[in-house]
Amino acid sequence: MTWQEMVPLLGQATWETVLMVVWSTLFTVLFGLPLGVALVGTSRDGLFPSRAANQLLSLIVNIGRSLPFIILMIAVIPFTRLLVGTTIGLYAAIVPLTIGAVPFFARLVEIALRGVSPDVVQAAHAMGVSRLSIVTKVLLPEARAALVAGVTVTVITLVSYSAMAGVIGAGGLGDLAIRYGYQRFETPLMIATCVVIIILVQLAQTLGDAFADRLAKR
Amino acid sequence: MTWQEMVPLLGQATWETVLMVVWSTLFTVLFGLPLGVALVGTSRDGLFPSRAANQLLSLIVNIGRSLPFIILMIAVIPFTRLLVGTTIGLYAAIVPLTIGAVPFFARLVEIALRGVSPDVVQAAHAMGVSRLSIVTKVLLPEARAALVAGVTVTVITLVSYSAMAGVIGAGGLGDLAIRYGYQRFETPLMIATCVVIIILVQLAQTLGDAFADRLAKR
Amino acid sequence: MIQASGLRKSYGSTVALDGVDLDVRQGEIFGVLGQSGAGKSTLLRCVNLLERPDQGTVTVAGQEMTALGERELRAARQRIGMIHQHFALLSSRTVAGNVAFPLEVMGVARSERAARVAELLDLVGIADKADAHPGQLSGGQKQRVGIARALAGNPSVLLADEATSALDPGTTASILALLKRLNTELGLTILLITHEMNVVKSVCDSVAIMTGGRIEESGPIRQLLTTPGSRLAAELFPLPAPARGDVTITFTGAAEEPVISQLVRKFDVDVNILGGALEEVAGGSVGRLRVSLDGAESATALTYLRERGLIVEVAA
Amino acid sequence: MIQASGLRKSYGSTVALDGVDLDVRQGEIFGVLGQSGAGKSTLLRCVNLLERPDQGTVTVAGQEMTALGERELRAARQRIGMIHQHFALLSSRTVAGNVAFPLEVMGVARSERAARVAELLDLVGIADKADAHPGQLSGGQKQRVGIARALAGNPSVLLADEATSALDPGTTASILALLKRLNTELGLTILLITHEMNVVKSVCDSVAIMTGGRIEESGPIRQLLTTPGSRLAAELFPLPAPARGDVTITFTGAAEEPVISQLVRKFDVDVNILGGALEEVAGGSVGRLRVSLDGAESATALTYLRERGLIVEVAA
Amino acid sequence: GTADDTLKVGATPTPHGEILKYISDNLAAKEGLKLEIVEFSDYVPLNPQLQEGQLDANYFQHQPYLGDYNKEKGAKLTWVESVHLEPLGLYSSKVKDVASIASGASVAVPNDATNLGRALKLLADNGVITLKEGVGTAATERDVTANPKNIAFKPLDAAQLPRSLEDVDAAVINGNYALEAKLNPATDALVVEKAEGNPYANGLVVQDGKQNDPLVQKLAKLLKSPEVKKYIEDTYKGAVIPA
Ligand SMILES: Nc1ncnc2c1ncn2[C@@H]1O[C@H](COP(=O)(O)OP(=O)(O)OP(=O)(O)O)[C@@H](O)[C@H]1O
Ligand SMILES: Nc1ncnc2c1ncn2[C@@H]1O[C@H](COP(=O)(O)OP(=O)(O)OP(=O)(O)O)[C@@H](O)[C@H]1O
Ligand SMILES: [Mg+2]
Ligand SMILES: [Mg+2]
Repeated sequence: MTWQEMVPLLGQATWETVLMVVWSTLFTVLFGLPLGVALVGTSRDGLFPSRAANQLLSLIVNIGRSLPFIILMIAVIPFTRLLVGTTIGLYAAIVPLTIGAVPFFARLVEIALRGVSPDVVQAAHAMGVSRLSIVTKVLLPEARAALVAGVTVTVITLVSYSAMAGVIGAGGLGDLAIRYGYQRFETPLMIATCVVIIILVQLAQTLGDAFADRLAKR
Repeated sequence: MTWQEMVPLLGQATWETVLMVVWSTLFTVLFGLPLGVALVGTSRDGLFPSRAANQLLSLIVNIGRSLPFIILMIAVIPFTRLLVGTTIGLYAAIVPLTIGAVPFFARLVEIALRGVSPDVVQAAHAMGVSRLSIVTKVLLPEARAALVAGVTVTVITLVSYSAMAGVIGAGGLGDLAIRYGYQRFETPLMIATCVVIIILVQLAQTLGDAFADRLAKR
Repeated sequence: MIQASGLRKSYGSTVALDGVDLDVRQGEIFGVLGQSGAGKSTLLRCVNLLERPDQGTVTVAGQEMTALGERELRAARQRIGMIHQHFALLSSRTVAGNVAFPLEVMGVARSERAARVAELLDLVGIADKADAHPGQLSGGQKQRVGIARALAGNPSVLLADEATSALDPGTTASILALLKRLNTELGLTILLITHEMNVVKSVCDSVAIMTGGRIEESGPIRQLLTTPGSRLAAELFPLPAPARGDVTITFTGAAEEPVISQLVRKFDVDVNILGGALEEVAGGSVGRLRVSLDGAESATALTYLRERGLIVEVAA
Repeated sequence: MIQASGLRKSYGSTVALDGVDLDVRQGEIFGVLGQSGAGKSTLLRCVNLLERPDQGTVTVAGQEMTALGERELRAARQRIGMIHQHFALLSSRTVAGNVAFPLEVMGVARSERAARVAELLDLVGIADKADAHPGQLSGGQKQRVGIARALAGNPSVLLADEATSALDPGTTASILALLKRLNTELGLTILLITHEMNVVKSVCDSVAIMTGGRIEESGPIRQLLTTPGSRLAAELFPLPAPARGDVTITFTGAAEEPVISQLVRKFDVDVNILGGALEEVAGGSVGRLRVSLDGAESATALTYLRERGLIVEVAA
Repeated sequence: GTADDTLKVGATPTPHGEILKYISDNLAAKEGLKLEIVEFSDYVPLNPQLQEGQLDANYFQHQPYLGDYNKEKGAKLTWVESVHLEPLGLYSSKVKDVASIASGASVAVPNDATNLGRALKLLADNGVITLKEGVGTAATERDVTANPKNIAFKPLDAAQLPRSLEDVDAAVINGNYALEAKLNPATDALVVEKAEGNPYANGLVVQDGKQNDPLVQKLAKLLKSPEVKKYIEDTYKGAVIPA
């Protein structure tokens, strides 16, 4: 394959990956944040302790985390159709990507929130702050540097997951690498694709780090 | 497929998954822990600050994290052959699984170590503790609850990754679910397999949580 | 204002509170003294139910805290300011943001908040650090942020856990003056833990000493001072160990005349002041002096002093 | 033992140290006083180079710390104990494990370590908490673990940042006695920051007062006490604001006789003690009394006192 | 379809996608046909997608697979036209002919549902093993009734097979993957599937009732056209053969 042939393929795939990752990151944060908060909140020393709820949430998260992504993708097809109206293509891929990444991000949120000093939470209790406000005004702001780091880690995970979205015809860089590089033995294109992936990811990491750094300065 | 046929398939696959996950978790921790320490250590306010080293490590980690796992698997084939003598089967799968999980775990180690209070590290400096001892005697022990949580998250990630090891003939539960359930539409076997996966994972989570809890009690 | 009765609290096998009764009256400044580990912080934290006592009840401003639902408890806590022993500042907020926090929670409007925060930071003397983050503050500066935050919501009760322990005497004095002013002008009731006798002497109306989870002695200061053998008196006015025959004179604020010089003038006795201190406490000149009396009429002199209302103890 | 010269340190636009010179002699206990934010902690942290000064040099035990390589710096730090303002205990270790930590680092054998740890915990009075984790301790208990840890390695220099601020007077006294004993028996040099005048009075040989990153006044205590107008004297022996004509008498430890009674006996004058304190400081009986003199021979009496070596100031 | 003259066809990339693209670029316009090609890197969703009407047609499977699918899922998908065969071949870098395969040898086979049964059948047809009567395409390792050479089967991802040649004694490889890996089915294979009477030809499939749709018929005609035949022969050099 010549460069002239590669460039449009790469361009197209890059755009697809960016679209998939940006959208699914957005939704992942939207749903994963509350889920992570709920995981911490329902734990034994949390704000809303409930053993039953905690174990249920943990089960759901683990199901999402451990099932092979391909199985997950198929399992959520009816749901995807309901939401997007189709089960193939880029936008249909956002649904399983989000569903796959939400439990992952939720665990990272959990780890981040556990890092918040219990002293500060207690001080908020002493002020008569409601439990919801403790979440929004204490836990999340105090953990924000770790949360941003978690988003970065998730973005990169989504780039990796998005490779598998080729299964439902969503395209993207990972799919390009698999179809050409792996299945067609087009090593130069595979390498080129991987380089683009790495550049994208480094970009995301640099942005994320810079942002987390700014927040971490106390 | 009847139950009589399913049970031996499931038993075999469970054993394969357990083998793969246990071995690759072991190696992942072995290599990921130092890598994570190096990531934190070389950062700006770390113990061995070095911008160049930090960026290099971060690049390596991100490459490992973002490349589609299948691509990673074939990219490391020569290396696998060198180590295991073959590139197919269960033991050959441990190499790419480990290589895929090490950067992931390293990031979790990084997040865990960043949670250690800088006061304590300073106190160790004041005692004239060497930087290596600060790592082994202060950072790692202080972060141990978060580290154990990180290992749990990694184990579960490895269960999910191991599904893809079917590509190189390693077997396992994920592969069973994909080959029978997904490719042959044998829904009952797929469901049974997923249930076994979830049970395994919940077991790992419960053990991990209990252990982390014991460590977190201060 | 604050009543506690029969409070018990254990952590595993450690009994932190072992049956504590407490009565802090409205508008009073009540000091809690006691050895490290005596249960002072635990007691304080039981008042606003940060720690739920195993047994016993706590009533604040007529509300039985131990019986409140979550909602009312929150409302009650908003009227109780607390200064934490380890500051517990939000590291994600600036100094000003920390002080504004309780106001935000109470729904105070933004502009009003800013004005109140500026005023408070000024009162505790860290207006110049308004935009700094807690990590950039010295120990005493952090403590002052904690004080400002506790006062922000105009509480009617203030719980202070070693609120001035990280402050130098000058800053301590100005903070105490502030607390005293809020106490007299606005009737703020204060329950404070302290190890500093100066703090007790300069602001407290009443005081309790805790030992091993129990209150050993408590009451209005001047009353405790006049109680012979009181541990509080010994704590407040420490004296060197007496030699045999040394005399300890406790001034309770009653005798304003020059007693010592009258003693020397009236009797054949030499008075040598060995140590001690006299101070303004709770409105009267109070203190203890250790003296040695030398001369023929020593015994008569002592009787004279006792007649003047002073407490005189002779070391055996 | 510790020399610092020309130390400067800024954090952004905040100048924490603004040219500090310090000379702590071998075997001395040196106190640093000063307002919150004056730069005391920063100074202390510059001594063992936890904070590298922007300018200036620090020498400890003849070694220029600022010039050492990492290896030597570590070795030097092992001979310097430090008590941190915020304790900085390892939450993953028990109390005993925390105290054992510096010993482990120095390579002390396990059995020896256990014995030493037990001894230290006993000395600071928390032997019963040996197996507790820091999160289960009260503030003062944490501080005592920090003290035990700082002393574990038998350091030759001790840096103490408000080491007794969270301790009650009784515990403080026993810790100070411990430090004093180590000082006299083993020649331990101690640089300590404190806000408590009692601490200065009971253990310090020399003292410095910091303001705004500079040392305002420093020297041996007894010398500072005899310096009229000394801020230190005023800090150590605070007196009520004088009325016109009130007399302040400073005892420097020279006059051991019963001066006040001799005054009354010798002159036609009534002495009323308004306030003040007399204590054993740095070995002599020292203090300040505020008195009012009444009578015909007041002026003569003052001259008499001055002749006896006392410092007499009359408020105008 | 989205517009009146457009067919949405799902396909796996090689050679199906490439053949469709050749038609779309060179032949379709003349027939008044527009193709929207949706490539799937994994073939499994293609039938469900067709069944749900997300696709107008698909082109990736052979008739036995279609039969199994219709049976498993109770679906009504219909075969329109056979297009090409990707003959499986047995390759080895260790031995020169089937007979030399040693006892206890390892043989890599595709691990996916369609190809595993075919690979086993290839081995059975060449006398290496015996399969249970009438298992058809669904045969797995468990259906092997006689294995005189005691061969160890290594099921791998189809695309992985050429890469495994160094690690096994022989591998059954799909024609297209062999070609991509620079193996020539005509010269390098020990044995190859025969084209005649082979049920495994890949072809065009639509929902039942759509087989007579004019657009579908147009596509079917183009797939069987001499131009396409020539394209296949020139491009795939024996790894893919017109059916
Ligand atoms: N990391 C930092 N970043 C910015 N400013 C700092 C930092 N550390 C200290 N400062 C500032 O430097 C000044 C001196 O601080 P230092 O901690 O030495 O005071 P201190 O005398 O110990 O006070 P305290 O008695 O309150 O503990 C303070 O104004 C403080 O705000
Ligand atoms: N979370 C806990 N777990 C176990 N024991 C605890 C806990 N909190 C406090 N204690 C124990 O309870 C006792 C009382 O603690 P408390 O903090 O009330 O003491 P305190 O009087 O405030 O002491 P200090 O003056 O040192 O702050 C101590 O012996 C302490 O070790
Ligand atoms: Mg306390
Ligand atoms: Mg300080």
